[in-house]
Amino acid sequence: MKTIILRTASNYLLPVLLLFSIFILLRGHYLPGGGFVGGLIAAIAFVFHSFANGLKNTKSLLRFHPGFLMPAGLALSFFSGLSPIIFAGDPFMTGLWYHGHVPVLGSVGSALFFDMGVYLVVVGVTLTIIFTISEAP
Amino acid sequence: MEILLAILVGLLYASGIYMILRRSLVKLIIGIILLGNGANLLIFLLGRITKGLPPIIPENSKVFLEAYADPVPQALILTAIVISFGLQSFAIILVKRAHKVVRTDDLDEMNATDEDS
Amino acid sequence: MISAILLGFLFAILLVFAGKFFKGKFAVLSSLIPLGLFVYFLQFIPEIMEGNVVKESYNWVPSFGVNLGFTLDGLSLLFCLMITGIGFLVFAYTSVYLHHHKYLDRFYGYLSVFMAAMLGLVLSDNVISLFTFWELTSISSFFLIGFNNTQEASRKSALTALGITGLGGMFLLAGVIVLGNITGTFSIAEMLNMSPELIKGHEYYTVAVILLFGAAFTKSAQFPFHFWLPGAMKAPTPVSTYLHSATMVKAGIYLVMRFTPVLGGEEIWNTTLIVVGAVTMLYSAFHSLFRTDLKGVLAYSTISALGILMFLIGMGTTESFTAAAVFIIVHALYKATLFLTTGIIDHQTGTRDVTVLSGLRKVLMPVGIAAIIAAISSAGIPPTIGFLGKELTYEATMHAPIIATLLVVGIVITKILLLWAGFVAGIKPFQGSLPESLKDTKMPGPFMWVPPILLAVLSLVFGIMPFIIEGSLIKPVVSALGGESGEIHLALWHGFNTVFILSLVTIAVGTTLYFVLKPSAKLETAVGKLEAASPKSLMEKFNVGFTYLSSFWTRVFQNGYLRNYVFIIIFFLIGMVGYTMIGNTKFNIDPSILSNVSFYELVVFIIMCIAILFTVFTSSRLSAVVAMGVVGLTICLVFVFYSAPDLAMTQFSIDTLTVILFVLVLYRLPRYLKIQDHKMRIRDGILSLMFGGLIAVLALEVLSEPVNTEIGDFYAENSYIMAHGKNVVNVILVDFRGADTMIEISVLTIAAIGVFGLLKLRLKRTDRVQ
Amino acid sequence: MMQQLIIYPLLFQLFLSIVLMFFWNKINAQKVISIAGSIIAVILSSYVFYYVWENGTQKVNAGNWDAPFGIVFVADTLAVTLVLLTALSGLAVSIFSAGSVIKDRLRFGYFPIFHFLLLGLTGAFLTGDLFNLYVWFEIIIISSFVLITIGGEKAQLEGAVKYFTLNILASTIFLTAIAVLYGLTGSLNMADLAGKVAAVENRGLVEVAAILFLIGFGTKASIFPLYFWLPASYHTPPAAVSAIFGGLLTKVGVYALIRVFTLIFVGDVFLGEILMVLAILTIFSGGVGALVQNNVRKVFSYLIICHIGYMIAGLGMFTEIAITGVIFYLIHDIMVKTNLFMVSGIIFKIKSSNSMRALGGFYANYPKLSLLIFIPLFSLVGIPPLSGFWPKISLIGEGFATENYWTVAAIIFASFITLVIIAKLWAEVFWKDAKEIPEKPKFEYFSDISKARKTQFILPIVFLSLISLYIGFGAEHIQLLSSRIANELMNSQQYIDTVLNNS
Repeated sequence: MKTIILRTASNYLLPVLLLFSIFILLRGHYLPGGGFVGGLIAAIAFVFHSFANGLKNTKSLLRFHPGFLMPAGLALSFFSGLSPIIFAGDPFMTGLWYHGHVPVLGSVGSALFFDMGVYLVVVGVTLTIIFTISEAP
Repeated sequence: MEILLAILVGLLYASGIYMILRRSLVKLIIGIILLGNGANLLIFLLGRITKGLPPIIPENSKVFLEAYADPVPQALILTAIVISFGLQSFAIILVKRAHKVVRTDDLDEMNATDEDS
Repeated sequence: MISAILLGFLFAILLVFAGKFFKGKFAVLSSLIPLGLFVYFLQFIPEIMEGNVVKESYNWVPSFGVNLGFTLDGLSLLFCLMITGIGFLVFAYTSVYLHHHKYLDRFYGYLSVFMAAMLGLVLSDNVISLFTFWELTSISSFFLIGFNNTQEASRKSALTALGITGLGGMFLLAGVIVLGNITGTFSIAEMLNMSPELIKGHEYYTVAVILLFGAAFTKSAQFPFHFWLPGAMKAPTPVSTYLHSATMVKAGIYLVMRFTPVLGGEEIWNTTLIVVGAVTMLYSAFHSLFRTDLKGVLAYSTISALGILMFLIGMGTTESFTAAAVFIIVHALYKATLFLTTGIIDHQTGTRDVTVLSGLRKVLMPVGIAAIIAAISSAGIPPTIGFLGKELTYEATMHAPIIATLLVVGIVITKILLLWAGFVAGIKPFQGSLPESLKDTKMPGPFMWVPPILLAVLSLVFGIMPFIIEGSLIKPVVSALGGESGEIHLALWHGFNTVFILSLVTIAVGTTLYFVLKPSAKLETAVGKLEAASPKSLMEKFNVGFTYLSSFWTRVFQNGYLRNYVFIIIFFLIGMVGYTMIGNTKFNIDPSILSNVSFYELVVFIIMCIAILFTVFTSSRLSAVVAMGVVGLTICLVFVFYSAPDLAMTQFSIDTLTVILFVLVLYRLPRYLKIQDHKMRIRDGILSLMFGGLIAVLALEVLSEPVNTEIGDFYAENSYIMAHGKNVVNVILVDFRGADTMIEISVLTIAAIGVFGLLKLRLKRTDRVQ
Repeated sequence: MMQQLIIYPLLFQLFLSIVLMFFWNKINAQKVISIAGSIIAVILSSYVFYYVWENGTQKVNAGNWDAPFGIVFVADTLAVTLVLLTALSGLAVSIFSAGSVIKDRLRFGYFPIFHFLLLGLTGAFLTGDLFNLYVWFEIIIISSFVLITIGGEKAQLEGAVKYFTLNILASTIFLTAIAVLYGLTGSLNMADLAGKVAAVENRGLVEVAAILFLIGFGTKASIFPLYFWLPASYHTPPAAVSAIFGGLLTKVGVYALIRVFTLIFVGDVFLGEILMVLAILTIFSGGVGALVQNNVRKVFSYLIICHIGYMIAGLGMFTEIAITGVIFYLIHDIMVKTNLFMVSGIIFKIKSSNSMRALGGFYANYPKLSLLIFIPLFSLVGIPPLSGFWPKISLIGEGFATENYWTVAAIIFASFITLVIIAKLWAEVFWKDAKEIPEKPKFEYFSDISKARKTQFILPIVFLSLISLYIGFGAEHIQLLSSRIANELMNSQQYIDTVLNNS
C-alpha cells in the first residue's frame, strides 16, 4: 500500500481533507454537516495519512497525543454549554448569540463552539482508537 | 416502500440475533452491529419517511415553504449511530483482548465466571 | 422501663471498648446489672398486685404506627423477674464458669444484649417492637450457641437454631402485619379494647392465628420444630440455662399467652395448642429416656415442659391458666438449677455422660443438695412447688374441654417420664460410689455453686409458702390472660381426691421406672435407628433436597453459555410481545398511507437483503465484514432517498471507520469456528425469524396509527428564527437537544479511554487472583 | 439561578470528569480531586435535596426550550433522593477506590470513568426526556464496560463479554421501545407522553411498548429471566467497581421501571400481574442462587437479584403504600449493597480470596472490623430495627391487603433465605478457624499497606454503615420521605403540570 504515489497524494490529501472537514463543521448549521461528520472526515484524513506514511510520521505531525483532544473538546463543549449560566443566567445549553452577521459563518453563537468541541472530541476519539489498535501487538 | 423497509428492519433484527446466537466472537460483534442498524432504521421508519424533502430551510427564507421530513428521528438516529460507533469499537477491541487472553474464539468456552469458585 | 431495656444494650456496647476490664477478675461485676434490674422490677409488685398496669410510650416511627410502647402487667412482670433474676445468677455463675476465657467479654456482651432484648420482648405493647426484640433474641441466641465458633458442631447448631427460629420470626412478622391489617393498629392494648367479634370474625383471623403459632411453636421448640433445642446445647451451660430453658424458649409461650385474650377462645386456637402441646410433651418426654448426655436429658425434658405449657394454655380455663403460671415458675426454678449443677459437674469433672457419673455427693455435696431438691421439685414431690404445679396441672386437665380422659392419661405419662428425667439429672450423678477417675473433683468457687442452691431453696420456699407468689405473681398473670383471678387459691394440700391419687401413681411408677431403667449407650443407639424418620432428619433431607433444587435451578439458568442467555431473553420477549399483540392488535394497515416503490428503491432493497444474507451465511470473516459494510452503505442510500443527508454522511463515515477497525483487528482474530449443529441452527433460525417478523409487524402496526409531528414542527418553525440555523437536524443536535450531544461525546470519550486501557494496560501487581 | 440549581450535581460530575482527564498521569492528584470533588458533590446534592424538599418539584429546560420541545431536567423528590444517594455512594467508593484500586488500573483513567459513571447515574435520575434517558443509559453502560474490563484480566474479560452483549441487547430493546412510542405519539418528553399515550386508541400497541420497556429496563434491573449478565460478571472487577455497580447500576433500571410505570403506562392490570409473577421468580432465582454459591461476591451478586424482586413486587401491586415500601427498600438497598461489595473487597485484601471455603477466622483476628461488617450484613437481612426491615412492613401489609398471597410468601421466603445465607456466611468467614492460604507473590496484602490506605479501606465502610444505621433507627424520616415520593408518583399529574407549565 505504501507506494510513493499514495504517499505523495496523502501528503496533499491531508490538508485538503482537513480543510474540507472544517468547512463541513462550519456550514453544519445551514447545510448538511456539523461537528460529527466534520470530525469523522478529519479523522479519516489522518488515518489515510498514517496508512500511507506510517503511524510514526502521522504522530510526529500531530505533535501531541490525539487523546488530549478529548478532554479539550469536552471542555470546550462543556463551557459553551455552561456559558449561558455564567454570562446570562439562562439555563444550561441556552444559545447565546452574537448579534450581527459574520462573514462566512453567518451568525456566531455558543452553539458553534459547542459543535467545535464535538469536532475535537470526535477527532480525538477516532484517532486514539485507531492509533492504539495500530500500535497494539 | 414502508412494507419493504419494515421487512428490512425485521431482517436486520433477525440476522442480528441469529449472529449473536452463534458461538463465535466475531459473529457476536457483527450481530450487534446489524441489530444496531436495525434499531436505527426502525426509528427512521417509525418517524415516518418522506421522500426528497430534507429538513433544511431553503436559502433566503426563514421558515419552510413546503413540506419537510420530520427532523427529530434523524437527530435521534444520528446520536444513536455515533453512540453505537463508540460501543462497537469498544466491543471489537474487547473481543480481540478476550480472544487473546482466554485463548478461544468459542463463546461456549467462556463460562468460567459462571462456575462456582 | 425503656432505660431498663437500654441498659443491656449500652453495656454490650461498652464491652466492645472496655472488654478487657470485664474479662479479668472484675467479671462478676457484670452481674450487678441484672441484679439491679431485678430489684427495679420487684418494686412494681405492689402496684401490679392492685391490678394496675404500668405504661410508657415513646414515639419511634409513627408513620408505621410503630412506637416504643411498653406495658408492665402481671404477665410481663413474671417474665421480667425471671429474666433478671435468673439472669443475675447466670451472670455471676459465668464469671467462674468461663473464668479468664479469652472471649468472656464478648460472652457478656451477647448475654446482656439477649437480656435486654428479652425484657423488651415481654414489655412491648407494640407488636412491631415486640417482633424487633423477638428477632434480637434469635440473633443473640445465634451468637451464644455459636460461642465456641471454631467447632463445626457449634456452628452447625447455631445455624440450625437460627434457621428454625428465624423462620418463626418470619411467621411472626407476617402474623403481626396481618393482625395490624385486621385491627388497624399495632398496639396490643388497643387490640384488647376492640370487640372480639371484629377480630375473630375477620376473614384473616385463621391466617393470623396460624402465623402466630408458627412463630410460637418454633421459638418454644414444639413438635416438629423442636430439634434445634437439643442442638443448642452445644452452647456453654450458662447459655443453656438462661436461654434454652428459662427464658428465650418461653418467648413462644409468652406470645401465646399474650395473645390469648385477643385471639384465644376459638376452636382452632384451643385445639391446635392442646394437640401440639400434647404431642410435644409426650414425644420429647419419651426421647429423654434415651439420652446419656445430661444436657441432652435436660433438653428433651425442657421441650416436654414447654409442651405442657402450650397444652395448658390451650385449654383456656382459669384453672389451666393458673396451672400454667405456676408451672412456668416451677420449671424455671428446677430446670435452671439442674442446668447449673450439670454445668458444675461438666466444669469440674469434664464429662456429662450420665453413665459414667456417680457418687459425686462425696466431692460436690452442696451442689448435690441443690440438684436433689430440684429433682424432687421436678418430680412433683411435696413440699416443693413442683408438687403444686403438678396437682394444678392434673386438676386442669381433668376439666379439659375435649377428650379429657385421654389427655389425663397423656399428662400422667409425661409426668412420669419427666420424673425419671429429673432424677437422672439431679440424683443419679450423686448416687452410688465415686469412681476412681472422679476422686480429684473439687468444689468450684462460690459464685458457681451458690446460684443453684438459691434457686433450689426458692423451689422449697414457694412450695411451703405458696401465698408468696399467689397474689404477687399468679393472680396478675391469670387476669392478664383473661381468667378469673378471684377463684385462685394456691395450697400444698388439696385434700384426698382423684388428683392426689394420680400424683401418687405418678411418683410411684416414676420412681420404679428410675430404678428399673438406667440410661445407657445401648438405648441411645437403639433410638438412633428411628432417627431417620424424625423431624430433624426429615428437615435435613428437605434441606438437602432444596439445596439440590437450588443448584439445579441455578445451573439451568446460569449455565455459562451466553447464547442461552440471549436465547431466553429473546424467547421471553417474543412470548410476551407476541401474546399481547395476538390478544389486542388488529391488522389494519391502510395501503393508502404507504408510498410507492420506485425501481431504485427496489434495487437497494434487494442488494441489502442479499448483503444481509451473505453476512450471515458466508464462511469467511472478511467477506462477512465487507458484506456488513455493504449493508451499512445501503442504509446510507435509504437515508439519501428519504431526505436525511446528515444521516447519510454520518452513516457513511462511520461505516468506513468500522470496516477499517475491523480489518485492523481481524487478521489477528481466528478463523470462523466451524460448528455445524443443524438442530441448533434451525432452532436459532426460527427464533430469529420470529423475532424479526414480530418487529416488522410491529413496525407496520405503528405506521398505521395517526401521526403527530408537533415537536418536529416546532423545531422547524423556530430553527432559524430562534436558533439561527437552517439545518434543522444540526440545530437539534447542538441546540434543541444539545444535552444529548454533550453526553454522546462523553460516551465516545469513554469508549476511547476503554480501548486505550484494554490494549495498553498490563497489570504488574494484581488485586485479583486468577 | 436558584431554579437551575437542580442540575448542578450533574454539571459538577461532568466538570470533575473533564478535570480528571487533564490530570491523566498524575494519580495522586486524581485521588485528591476525586475525593474532594465527591465531597462537594455530596454537599451540592444535599442542598438540592433540601431545596426540592422545601419547594417541591423543580425543572430546568435545557437550552431554555419549553417542554415538551427541549430536553427537560426534572427534580422531583424521588430524583433528588437518588441523586443524593448516588453522591453518597460515590463518595464512599471514591475513597475506597483511592485505597484499594491498584496503580496500574488508576493510570488508565479509572477516576475519570468513575465520575462519568456517576454523571450518567445522576443524569438518568434527573432527566425528564425518554431519549435523553437512553443516552444517559448509554453513558452508564459504556463507563461500566470500561470499569469492568479495566485491567483486562481473564475473568474480567470473560464476564465482560456477557455483560456487554446482554446490556447492548437491552439498550437496543429500549431503543426499539422508544421508536414505537415516538411512532405512536411523536413525543419524547415523559410528562408529555403521559397524556399522549393515554390518548392512543390502539391499546395493544401501547401495551407492546410497555412490555418492550419492561424488558429493556428489566434487563438492567436484573429481573427474572433477564438477569444472567449480573452473576456472570459482578465478581470479576476490583471490589470498588463492584461496589458502585452493586449499589447503583441495577437500581437505575428499577428507577426507570418505576418512572415509566408510574408516569407513562399507569395502572395496567395485565402489566401489574406480569410484574408480580416476575418478581416472585426473581426473588426465588436470586435466593436459591445465593444459597449455593461459595464466592462471597457471588453470594452478594445473587442477593442483589433476590432483593430487586421486592421492589418489582411492590411496583406490581401499585398502591401508594406498596410504592412507599419500594422506595424505602431502594434507599436502603443502595447503601447496603454498595457497602457489602466494599466489605468483600476488604475481605479479599486481607486474605486474597473470596471463597467461603478458604476464608475464616475474621472474628478472632479482626473483632472490631467484624462487628463493623456485622452492620451492613444484618441490615441486609433486615433484622429489625436495621434498615432492611422497615419496608417489609409496607410490602407484606400491602401484599395481604391486595390479596397477593404468593407475593407475600415470596417476600417472606426472601427474608428467610437471606437470613440463612448471611448467617452461613458469618459462620464460614467470621467464625470458622482461619485457614492457611498460600501467599500470593504478586498480591499486596492488607497487612502490608500503610495506615493511611487502611483508613481508605475502612472509612467508607464506616460511613455507609452509619447511614444504614440512620436509615434503620431514623426510619421515621425515611418513611416520611418514601411516602412523600410514593404520593408524588401516584399522583403524577403534579409532575406533569410542573414539566409542561412554561411560565
